[in-house]
Amino acid sequence: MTRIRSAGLPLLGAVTALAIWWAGTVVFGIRPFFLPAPPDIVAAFRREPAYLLREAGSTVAVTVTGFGIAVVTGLLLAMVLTAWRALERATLPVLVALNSVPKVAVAPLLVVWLGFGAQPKIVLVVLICFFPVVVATMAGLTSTPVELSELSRSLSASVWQAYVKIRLPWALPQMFVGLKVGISLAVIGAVVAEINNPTGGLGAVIVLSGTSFDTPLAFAAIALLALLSTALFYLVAGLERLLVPWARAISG
Amino acid sequence: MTRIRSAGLPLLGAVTALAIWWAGTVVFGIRPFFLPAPPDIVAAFRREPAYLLREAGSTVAVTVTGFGIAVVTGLLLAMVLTAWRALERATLPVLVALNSVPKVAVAPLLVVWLGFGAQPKIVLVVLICFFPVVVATMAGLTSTPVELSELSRSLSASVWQAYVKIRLPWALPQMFVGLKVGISLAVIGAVVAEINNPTGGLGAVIVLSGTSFDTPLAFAAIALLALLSTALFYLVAGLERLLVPWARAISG
Amino acid sequence: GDSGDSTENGSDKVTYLTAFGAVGRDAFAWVAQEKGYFRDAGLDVTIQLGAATGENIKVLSAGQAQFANVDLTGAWILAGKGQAPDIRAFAAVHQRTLVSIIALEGAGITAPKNLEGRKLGAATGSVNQLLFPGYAKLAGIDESRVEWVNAPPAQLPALLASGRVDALSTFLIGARGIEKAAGGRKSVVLPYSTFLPGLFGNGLMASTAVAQDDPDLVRRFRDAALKGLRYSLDHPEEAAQILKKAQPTADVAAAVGEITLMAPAVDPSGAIDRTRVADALATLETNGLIPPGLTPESVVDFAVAPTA
Amino acid sequence: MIVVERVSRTFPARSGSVAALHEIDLTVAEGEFVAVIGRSGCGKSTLLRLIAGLLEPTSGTITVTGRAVRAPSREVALMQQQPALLPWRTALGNVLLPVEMARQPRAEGAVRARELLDAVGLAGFHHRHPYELSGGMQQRVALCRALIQRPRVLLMDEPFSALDALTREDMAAQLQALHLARPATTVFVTHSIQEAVLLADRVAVLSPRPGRVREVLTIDIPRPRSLGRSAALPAVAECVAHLHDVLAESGDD
Amino acid sequence: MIVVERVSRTFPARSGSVAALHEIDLTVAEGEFVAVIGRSGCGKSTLLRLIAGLLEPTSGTITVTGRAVRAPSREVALMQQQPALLPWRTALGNVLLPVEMARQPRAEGAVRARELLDAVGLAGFHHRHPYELSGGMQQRVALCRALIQRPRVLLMDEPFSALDALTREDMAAQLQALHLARPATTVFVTHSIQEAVLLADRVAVLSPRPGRVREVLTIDIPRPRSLGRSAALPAVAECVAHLHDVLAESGDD
Ligand SMILES: Nc1ncnc2c1ncn2[C@@H]1O[C@H](COP(=O)(O)OP(=O)(O)OP(=O)(O)O)[C@@H](O)[C@H]1O
Ligand SMILES: Nc1ncnc2c1ncn2[C@@H]1O[C@H](COP(=O)(O)OP(=O)(O)OP(=O)(O)O)[C@@H](O)[C@H]1O
Ligand SMILES: [Mg+2]
Ligand SMILES: [Mg+2]
Repeated sequence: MTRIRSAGLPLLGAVTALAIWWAGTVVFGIRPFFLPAPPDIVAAFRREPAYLLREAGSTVAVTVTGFGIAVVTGLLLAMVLTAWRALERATLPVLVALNSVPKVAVAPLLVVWLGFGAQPKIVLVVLICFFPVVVATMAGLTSTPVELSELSRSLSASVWQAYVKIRLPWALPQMFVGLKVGISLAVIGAVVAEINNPTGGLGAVIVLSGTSFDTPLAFAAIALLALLSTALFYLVAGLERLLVPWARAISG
Repeated sequence: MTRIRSAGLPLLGAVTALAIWWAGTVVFGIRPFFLPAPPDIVAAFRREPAYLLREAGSTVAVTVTGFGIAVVTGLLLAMVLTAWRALERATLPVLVALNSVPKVAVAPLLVVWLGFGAQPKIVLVVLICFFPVVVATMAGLTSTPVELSELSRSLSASVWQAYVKIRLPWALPQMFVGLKVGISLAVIGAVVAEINNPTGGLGAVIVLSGTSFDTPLAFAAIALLALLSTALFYLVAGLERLLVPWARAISG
Repeated sequence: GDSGDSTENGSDKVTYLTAFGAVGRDAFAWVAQEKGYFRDAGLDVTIQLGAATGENIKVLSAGQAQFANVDLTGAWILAGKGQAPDIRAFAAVHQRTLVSIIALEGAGITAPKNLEGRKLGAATGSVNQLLFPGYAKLAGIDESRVEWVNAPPAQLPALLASGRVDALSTFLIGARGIEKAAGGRKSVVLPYSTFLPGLFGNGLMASTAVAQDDPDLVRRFRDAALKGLRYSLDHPEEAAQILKKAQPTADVAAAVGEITLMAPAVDPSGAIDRTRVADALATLETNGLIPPGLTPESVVDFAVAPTA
Repeated sequence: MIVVERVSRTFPARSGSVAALHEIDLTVAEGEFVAVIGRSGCGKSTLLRLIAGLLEPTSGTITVTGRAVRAPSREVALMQQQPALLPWRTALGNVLLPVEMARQPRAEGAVRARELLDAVGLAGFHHRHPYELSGGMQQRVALCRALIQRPRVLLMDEPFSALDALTREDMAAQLQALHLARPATTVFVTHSIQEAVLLADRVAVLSPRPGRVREVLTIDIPRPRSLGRSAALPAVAECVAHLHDVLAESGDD
Repeated sequence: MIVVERVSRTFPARSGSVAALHEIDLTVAEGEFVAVIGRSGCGKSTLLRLIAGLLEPTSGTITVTGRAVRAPSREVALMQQQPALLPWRTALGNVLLPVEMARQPRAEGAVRARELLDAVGLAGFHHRHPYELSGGMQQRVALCRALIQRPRVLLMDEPFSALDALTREDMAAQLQALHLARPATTVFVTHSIQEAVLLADRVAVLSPRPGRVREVLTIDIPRPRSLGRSAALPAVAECVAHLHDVLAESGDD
């Protein structure tokens, strides 16, 4: 019963969303050129399955690499910034300011500097999902309850020990907020990079099929992207369940 | 002394960042067309101060309106989803999937549907910053410590009371992670919308001065954007200090 | 609304989309606005900045704008795919396509043949790339030896200037701006029209609904806009200033450059001749860009086109 | 009235499930004061949470004031083992929480809340937040919160554990006075045998793992029992000694 | 050896600052066992946190084993008033935390941790997480964590407050045995006067708001004091009665 529900409910949600969309295109008589109906998209996918899957694979590679780099560097930066508050006061505003520079404006510079390979795309992914990871991890690292940080201090823990054994595990549930937001942004970042520099990936499919007015193909790519993003999100959520079971146990 | 440091450190950080940038443009002999040095940008700003400030104002208006809508609806959705877990299981995947649809692909559709006014821009801002608010608020709402949720249940609190008096206040520190990430994304969303539909705002300045090869003007707009985004971020952070002083008191 | 709403003083409210942002080639619309040509024609025009061909056509088709300046060649290739069948041109701005190869002097590109083995940048999915095989065949280039690089339009000059690509395929009127971007280096321009003389450049378009419901509105708009176009050609400097006033980001020198460079390709009467349209469609057809069967009537509304 | 019938409760866990309570029977009459004692970990808190409707029994039934317990009820007040104060509310605000939850007038509630806080020795601390209070002070705030609604049924889980000997006597005396004035059906978990004997009508002794009711001792000492003096009575000493023995027998893990 | 000299501590706060301790003097000799009693909120926990180096005195100086206290030291173990267990570690893992922090071999530590957990009656619970333990069990885990390092200085803040009477006696006996075998300089905050008298060499009484040392009573009862039997000794009764009186005088807020 619970098994059925756990698979059934998300399916129900997806089917409902598709139904609303389909009904919308029919009721309002929207042309596939503007917004294709689900069958148009399925048809487009069946026209080019191998191509779409190959490009999806390349998007995943860029996304995951960039996300991985962002998580590691973001985690380290958050640790450094929370360990030295003076440094935080000096650098966080700059970080916030840099983060707000539109990635679309940065993308051309990246291509000029790094060329047309995967590098500028990965850099863009890192830039886009770095910030939520840092903000969430910092919030988590500064939320250690007084009694635990007193425990840590009373045991004369080194800064590193305090982080690894107490502050970081405690921060994990909050950090995962950043990771979940970050993974979604990472996918978006990869697509933005691919739209800008369409040498491959689903972003390239979207922009190229868009300019050739093959809207159903563009939407097939978008649908794949949505699937992919959802899968990555739930992968992260699954990792959370695995790593912080205690968090669910002490909250209710 | 503390007063001086509290203003001095961020200033120091900003000045250092500017110095690195400037030195970079000089040492590597980068032309203003690719990456203007700070003086070029100041010159560009002094060429068109009134215009830039007016467009900044319009970006702020779009950002703040969209962010406000996203916060309110995101908060409500997070409350509904955490109150009925079955609903969460059914709708969260759809939400994740929708969130991953690249906003750059959605922006033209929004113009087609909603025209050239502020509406499509606000909608884009809402779409882009809605997700982090929802994810962070949900995480906060589900982190109520067991003893507090038992307290709430033992007092026969209604669902609404439990949320308003216990779960929501407890969630505030985590919610603010979503708000801080969200406000940064909101600015980006406004700019993406303006780049797509350059009827006004700093995004329009960036894209239009790009087409007339006036990179310093584009960077003046980007600099204003960075300032604006930082100001909004610290406004949110200030609100956090104001609303949840207790969170700092119980952590250390 | 389909054919524009009337304001209190009796003029018709319409929305017009430029071809691409706010640069010299589109200055005439602001000139018509500034000089009162629209007002005199009983029109209250809102000028919106357009994006790529496809986006402009979508906006027209959705009724969010009544008129647009669009690349006719691109639009007709789309028409050949059966997309947006409800859009018609009603005046030509550029009598021949301005698409060109632009390289920087000293890069060793002085003739089409030099492009072999080089990297060529163009706007993502642009018509320029679709036309290139035809151009290459006539110019004697081995098309397979040219490597294309897709990029957003605004990014192209930077790619050329930084040497990431060897040449661009873009509108020749952008040459001045590209030279500015390249730090003053002179450019080499190889127009497609040397080998593909029959194709049109930009033209004014409207949806069939507007053209049928209110042909008079279309004519009034057409004449006012063309009057602005003529004035721009006669007074490039003033036109550029008017543009700058309306859009502070505009660059006066580059705008003057565009207007003077496009002048030879412009007939201020906006003439769009049936036989020339048929020719253009035939060129597209022989190059495999459109399937056979597209008639001039299906892409141009001659009822509201200039009669010159 | 509380009736606990053949109630068992097992906690499932990956590393083997724990049988916290096994076939417990306990009846508390209307207005009666029953103390529960037992070794640490024998299931006292679990029993209270079952009666409060916070946990469901694995088997058996519980009725409170005639109704089977399915969910918590407004008539029952529970004072948890941890203070469980809301960190964003002052002491006064925390005490007022039940008043707000019951949508009763705040003003009246505030008068009573102030009286209660003063009575437990927190006169100067109404407007302090929990993190500014010592452990014992926090516990007293939680006590006030449990008492403010004058509940028909009062469940208290080691309410005085964080208090020093004297404050403890003080609080016990006040609790007794309140109970005599307006008897609530009370289950009082404590670690102090003396306290149990001096406050309760009956004392239930739980034996550990799984928790069972080992014995229920009726305390026949006249009230009011002034804690200072009565403590010396031979009857008290006898009860204490007896309970001590029962507890000692009742199993060392 | 611990020397506290004219130490005051004030907590600043928006709603008026609180003077927790005022010019406290206290000396604990090497290997001595001093119990501290006082009314709830009189500053006992604050005193321990000052000695542990977690708080800085507003004025006055503290030296521990000859060095002025600036920061916590590895020689000093503090058992806090709350269990403060890491929710992601099992009981055993929590007890091992100080071993890991001191980078000592885990295997040896684990042997001792298991012995300690068994000794406090948590034999079957080594691999349970804190949320699977009762309040008293959590406190015993915290006790083991404080003892595992065999510290030269041991500070304990109401270590038995969540334990029932019998377990409490048990723990006290074990603590005494440990102390006799290897005397650590100990400050032991408790709420039970009896416990203080039975465990301590000297008992310090704090008076509240601001906390001052009211009296330090030397307990001259021979060790080992078996808690069951000695409790009945007239000398014990006398000390308890005296301390009770001092405490009672020492101020009702
Ligand atoms: N959530 C839980 N998961 C697993 N086991 C639990 C849980 N809660 C309680 N237990 C187990 O149930 C038993 C009884 O716990 P309970 O808290 O009722 O004891 P208690 O009598 O209140 O002890 P104390 O006097 O120490 O507070 C213990 O062995 C404990 O380990
Ligand atoms: N962080 C703080 N901010 C403000 N006041 C505080 C703080 N910590 C303690 N106090 C105050 O200092 C006084 C002493 O507190 P302390 O915790 O030392 O008492 P205690 O003797 O341990 O009490 P208990 O027996 O209840 O644990 C109290 O009045 C308390 O309100
Ligand atoms: Mg308990
Ligand atoms: Mg204390």
